[in-house]
Amino acid sequence: MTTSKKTYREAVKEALAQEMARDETVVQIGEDLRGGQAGTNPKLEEEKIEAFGGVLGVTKGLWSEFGSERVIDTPITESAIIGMAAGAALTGLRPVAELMFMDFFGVCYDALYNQAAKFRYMFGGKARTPMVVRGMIGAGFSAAAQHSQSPYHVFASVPGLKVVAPSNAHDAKGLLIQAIREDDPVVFCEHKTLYDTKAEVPDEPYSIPLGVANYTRQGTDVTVIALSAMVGAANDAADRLAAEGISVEVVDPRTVSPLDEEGILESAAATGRVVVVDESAARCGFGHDVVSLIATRAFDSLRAPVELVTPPHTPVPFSPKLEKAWLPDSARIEAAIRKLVAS
Amino acid sequence: MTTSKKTYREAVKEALAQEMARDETVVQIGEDLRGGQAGTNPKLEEEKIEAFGGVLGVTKGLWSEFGSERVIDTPITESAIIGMAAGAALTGLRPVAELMFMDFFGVCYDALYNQAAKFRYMFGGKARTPMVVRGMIGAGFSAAAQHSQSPYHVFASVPGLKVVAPSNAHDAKGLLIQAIREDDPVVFCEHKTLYDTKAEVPDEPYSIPLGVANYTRQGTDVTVIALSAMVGAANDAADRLAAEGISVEVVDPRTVSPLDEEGILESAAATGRVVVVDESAARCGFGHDVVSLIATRAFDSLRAPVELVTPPHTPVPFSPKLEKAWLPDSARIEAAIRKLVAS
Amino acid sequence: MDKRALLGAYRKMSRIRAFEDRLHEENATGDIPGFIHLYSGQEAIAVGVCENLDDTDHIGSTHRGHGHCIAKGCDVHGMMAEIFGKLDGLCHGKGGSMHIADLSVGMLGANAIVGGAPPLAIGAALSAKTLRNGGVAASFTGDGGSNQGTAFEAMNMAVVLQLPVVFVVENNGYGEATGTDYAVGTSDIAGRAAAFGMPAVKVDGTDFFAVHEAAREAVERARAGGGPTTIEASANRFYGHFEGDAQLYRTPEQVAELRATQDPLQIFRGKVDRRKVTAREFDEVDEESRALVDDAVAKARAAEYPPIEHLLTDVYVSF
Amino acid sequence: MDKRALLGAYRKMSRIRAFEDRLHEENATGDIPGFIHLYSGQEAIAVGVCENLDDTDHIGSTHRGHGHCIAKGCDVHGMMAEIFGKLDGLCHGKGGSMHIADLSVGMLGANAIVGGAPPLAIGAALSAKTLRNGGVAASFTGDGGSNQGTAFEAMNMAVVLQLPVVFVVENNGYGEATGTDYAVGTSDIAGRAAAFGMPAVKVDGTDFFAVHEAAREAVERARAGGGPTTIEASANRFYGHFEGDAQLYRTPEQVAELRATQDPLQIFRGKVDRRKVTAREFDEVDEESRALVDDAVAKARAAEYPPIEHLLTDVYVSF
Ligand SMILES: Cc1ncc(C[n+]2csc(CCOP(=O)(O)OP(=O)(O)O)c2C)c(N)n1
Ligand SMILES: Cc1ncc(C[n+]2csc(CCOP(=O)(O)OP(=O)(O)O)c2C)c(N)n1
Ligand SMILES: [Mg+2]
Ligand SMILES: [Mg+2]
Repeated sequence: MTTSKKTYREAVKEALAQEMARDETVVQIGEDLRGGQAGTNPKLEEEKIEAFGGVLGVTKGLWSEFGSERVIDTPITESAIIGMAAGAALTGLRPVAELMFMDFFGVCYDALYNQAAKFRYMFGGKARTPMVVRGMIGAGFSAAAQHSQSPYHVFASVPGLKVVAPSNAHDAKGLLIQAIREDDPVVFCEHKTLYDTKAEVPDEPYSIPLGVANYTRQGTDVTVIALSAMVGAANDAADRLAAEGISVEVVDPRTVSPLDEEGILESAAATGRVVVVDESAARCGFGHDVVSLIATRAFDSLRAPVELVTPPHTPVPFSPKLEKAWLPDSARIEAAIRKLVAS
Repeated sequence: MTTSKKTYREAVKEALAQEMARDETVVQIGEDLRGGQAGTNPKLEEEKIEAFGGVLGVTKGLWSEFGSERVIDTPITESAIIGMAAGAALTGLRPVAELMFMDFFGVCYDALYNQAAKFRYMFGGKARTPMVVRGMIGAGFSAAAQHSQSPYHVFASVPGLKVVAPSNAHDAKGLLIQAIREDDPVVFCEHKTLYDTKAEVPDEPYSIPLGVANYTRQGTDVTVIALSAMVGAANDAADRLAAEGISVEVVDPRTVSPLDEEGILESAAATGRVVVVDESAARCGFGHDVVSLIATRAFDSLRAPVELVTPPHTPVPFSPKLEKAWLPDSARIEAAIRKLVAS
Repeated sequence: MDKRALLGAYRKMSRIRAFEDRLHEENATGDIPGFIHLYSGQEAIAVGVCENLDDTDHIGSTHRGHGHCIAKGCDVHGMMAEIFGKLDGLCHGKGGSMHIADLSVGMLGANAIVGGAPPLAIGAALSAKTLRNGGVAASFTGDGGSNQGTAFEAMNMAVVLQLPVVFVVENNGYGEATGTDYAVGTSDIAGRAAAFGMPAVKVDGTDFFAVHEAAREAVERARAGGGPTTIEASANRFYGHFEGDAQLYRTPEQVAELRATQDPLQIFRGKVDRRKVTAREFDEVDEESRALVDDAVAKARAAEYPPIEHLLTDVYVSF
Repeated sequence: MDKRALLGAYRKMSRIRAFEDRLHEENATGDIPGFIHLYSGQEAIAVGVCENLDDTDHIGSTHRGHGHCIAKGCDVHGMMAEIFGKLDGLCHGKGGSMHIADLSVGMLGANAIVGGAPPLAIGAALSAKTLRNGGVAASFTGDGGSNQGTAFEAMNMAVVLQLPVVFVVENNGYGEATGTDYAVGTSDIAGRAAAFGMPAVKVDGTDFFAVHEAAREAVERARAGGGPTTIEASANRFYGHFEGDAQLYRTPEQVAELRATQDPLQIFRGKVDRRKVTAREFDEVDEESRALVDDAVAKARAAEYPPIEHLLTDVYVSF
């Protein structure tokens, strides 16, 4: 299998393109996935150029390859986008709907959480709703309070939804391919600050199963559980501490739901000292879920209380310095590790 | 101060009526709060009778007392209801918006979580958004998957929102009066199975501060943290165990946000054995938040891992027996307490 | 329409009526869990639309879904068992009245969220268009639901993508206890839909033939690639909003009058030439319907509740 | 309009233009955090509407909010400092371009959620109606935002409650990179609004006087208890959707042509009798505007960032 260096953005696009090529029922639905329709530049149509290709260029190239029937630009109308995807998934398509910024779930959440997520159960197992909702999460872009959130904890609390949040280009491709192949609705969270990060990524299609954590680094003193952009921050902290002989294990659950409970518990039990880092929320977030898991199921192995590192209980501020202070970073993770090691 | 036996329903209504009488800027907004407009029965208007007075009769009497300008019936249009309430709260009113079933937040969540909750912060402290969103939560009515949820964990994860979930008529009145007087947006969760429960409730207006837990029962062996309808279940279990000499403390946080962390930690530290009971979610719920709080901040006092009792990770099933099995009950709480005592 | 078709349509209407009238009685026994919203009085709408559809076509429905289910071909026994919360139910007891679904006949589920169906229906229409299988989708919404943002968004999307979908708005005069003339700012639901850029018509929803013809045109246009249509069909609900509604917003005399003059089944009978279908033949259909429902109730009552283990199944296809 | 009023209106348009043109340059330096959406080309709409409003009236805005802010009287220095993320900003650096607000002048905030404003604006209108203070609210939305369910719901609610509100839809031909004629199923936004049961007009949004007159009528009607109005105003944005947009959906020649022929400031000048306001007087206003913006940029650049402690303040009034 050949591989090449690809950005996270390219990895996502490649996953979409390869699944579309493989399966005719995969369609893309969203705003400006192509862009330029009813625009005044005739060349776009003639020369098959996407005017946008997604607001940050992630889907650029899909329309020119697969055409308007499979790359469906919509009005700005998220309730209809997600609801339409849900209805289409019930009836033979395998839609991938783009929400652009996950923060927008507030205008269309019913279609996801009360409809798509619940069909199978409410209908006694007689329905399948194979759909993916893709969107950006995360702070770090000065995009302010309504464009910087990471609400995967909200989605993960919904029975019927699966939730994925890859931390690197390699996982992004493999997990997205798997997400599209799932027969359940999946929310796929792309961290906007990761789009330009690169990794060695196989060129061929491959899939990574949901619910399998990745030990991004093995260690013996402290376990750090971190997701999405926090994985990089955790590894940075671990790098620095390694020089001092502190051995840190960094576990990336990769999927919020299903959660690889055993994978997490194993590492927690082995080190007995755990830092949980999470960008989602200071209250009722994914971090609390993981702390709770460990505290209820690995209690006897714990040598110190779990350290939970989250943003404060505030909206994401705009001003860069405040935003930087808001976001958990490798310094805070390092401090938490040091505290545990000292305890 | 005179008191009388009132149902939870009556307590809620009394709080609404007394605050409307006290403060002219308090208005009610929702669907069929009155009912009967443009209906064909002329008597209603003439004789000032509400056709509905809320779908379960909670607001009956308000329109006849305060008129159409302050008890505002709307179309079925929750995005406009919550958004309108938010805009009105910014500009001089103190609206109470009814969402009927909290499950409906999916069609209007943006107005609550991206708008109302964030104004003050995004605007640098220059705005106030004094509004209450009232609605029913909870399973137990065979209302099935879309009318039985308790999504207070979702609201509590949002900085800027306050979240209240009273467990009895007395608290319902005092907390609702306080919620209306708050200058921040408050989500007020009324458990539908509690409406007909009664308590001794003062007739005069009174308020209960948000963020103060209620020790509904003092005990020394085990602490149970329970909210809303779970408080009754916890006390039932405690009653049974008391006969065996097991002394259970039942702490009702009453408000999910702010959370009385000290009140919870104090009891947890005192008993060292804690059961957390929560109806919200099996993943990333309020229960996990409380377990995480205790595990990170009262770790050294714990004599055994915290027991977390939640529904399973499934939608709420319709069929009564399944629903009963879904809902945490006093038997499961009792079992969790026994397990802790035995440990 | 030939005799078979006439009797076929009448049979569905008759079954809906028998089903709902019987549920009204059964509900009074206290044995039916949860909320029940009855469709009696609106039968001509569901049947008038669905007689133009086949199993590869899809419909999205509402909280008041029994009529749509029967019209689309759901099994009456399975429906009744579902409403009683039994294992034999179409959803094995997990859904109940507000979530009855049968994808095998194209019924995408009753829906307890007002305005839930239109986005789902355009999704089914998108499938049909993309898979080029000639399918059509219909979305049922009430007058009250017609004010939801989801309904408006679905309409605009359907026009933009020229989806094969029919938006059926059942105007029964009320959303819960609130009159349409209050809640719909323009009282002209069809006119509002037309302004979204699609053909929209108003029909008398008590008249099967009027609905059937309007739906025929709309479905044909959709199948031919002509895009969406809205049909505003007016009829009355004979019962309260839900079982237990005291209906203070209208008088008992008014309801009696509606039952006497606006009954879609009587109107159907009145429009069919006696030489084509006799009163007796109609009566036989009604008797059959009642017998069918009797049997369904008896079996539903006797049936088992789902075993507790089912609580945990069917959340995911795989997890 | 007398000379003072004319110059007052022109001054606002001129300030918006100077502000946005300058931001375009400043953004290129890389010193402005986050996303910036410029309003140049649409000045006559914000100003034409807001010249009919005073501080007790409210407006809701969009992601493209700078023009609305200036038109409603927000302090230009405070805006600029906000956009640079500084402590002196109108929101003390916590909001940024997409959240500039100043409730003291009735500006309810730019809004990063498309379709966010209409529900908020009807809320302000409800306050005015309930408190009987004679206030009016205006909601600004784009052509793209006009397809959101929130916008439709707000319209229906405003009609039902006869709220004093004006829905201003700024049709600039695009929502991001997608043309209005694609995204709005009917290409007639005003017609769609009219079908909700309110007066709705189309105006040339490059012509201040046309907008001003339409808004005057709408605001008067609203103040007099006559309920809502929709104004669809068409104009062009001279820059990309956001700074950084390559604008592939139109050609540079087309943009140049728009700037040459559809400039609201030039059109304003052209419509004013030279004997009332001279070219020189207009030029002076433009110079003043540039000087004001120069000063605002200099001060904003020199200003402090908010101290880290501010991270935790202003989440709640009390907690
Ligand atoms: C989003 C949402 N809001 C409110 C409700 C409560 N509700 C259930 S049915 C109903 C009335 C619906 O009226 P209409 O659409 O006219 O349908 P009808 O009941 O007349 O068939 C309401 C308000 C709901 N189920 N979902
Ligand atoms: C709910 C939501 N969906 C999508 C977006 C992304 N977005 C920001 S501006 C915009 C285009 C808006 O177009 P229009 O309403 O015409 O306003 P214009 O940009 O032309 O001023 C989009 C899609 C958003 N911010 N919010
Ligand atoms: Mg109705
Ligand atoms: Mg636009």
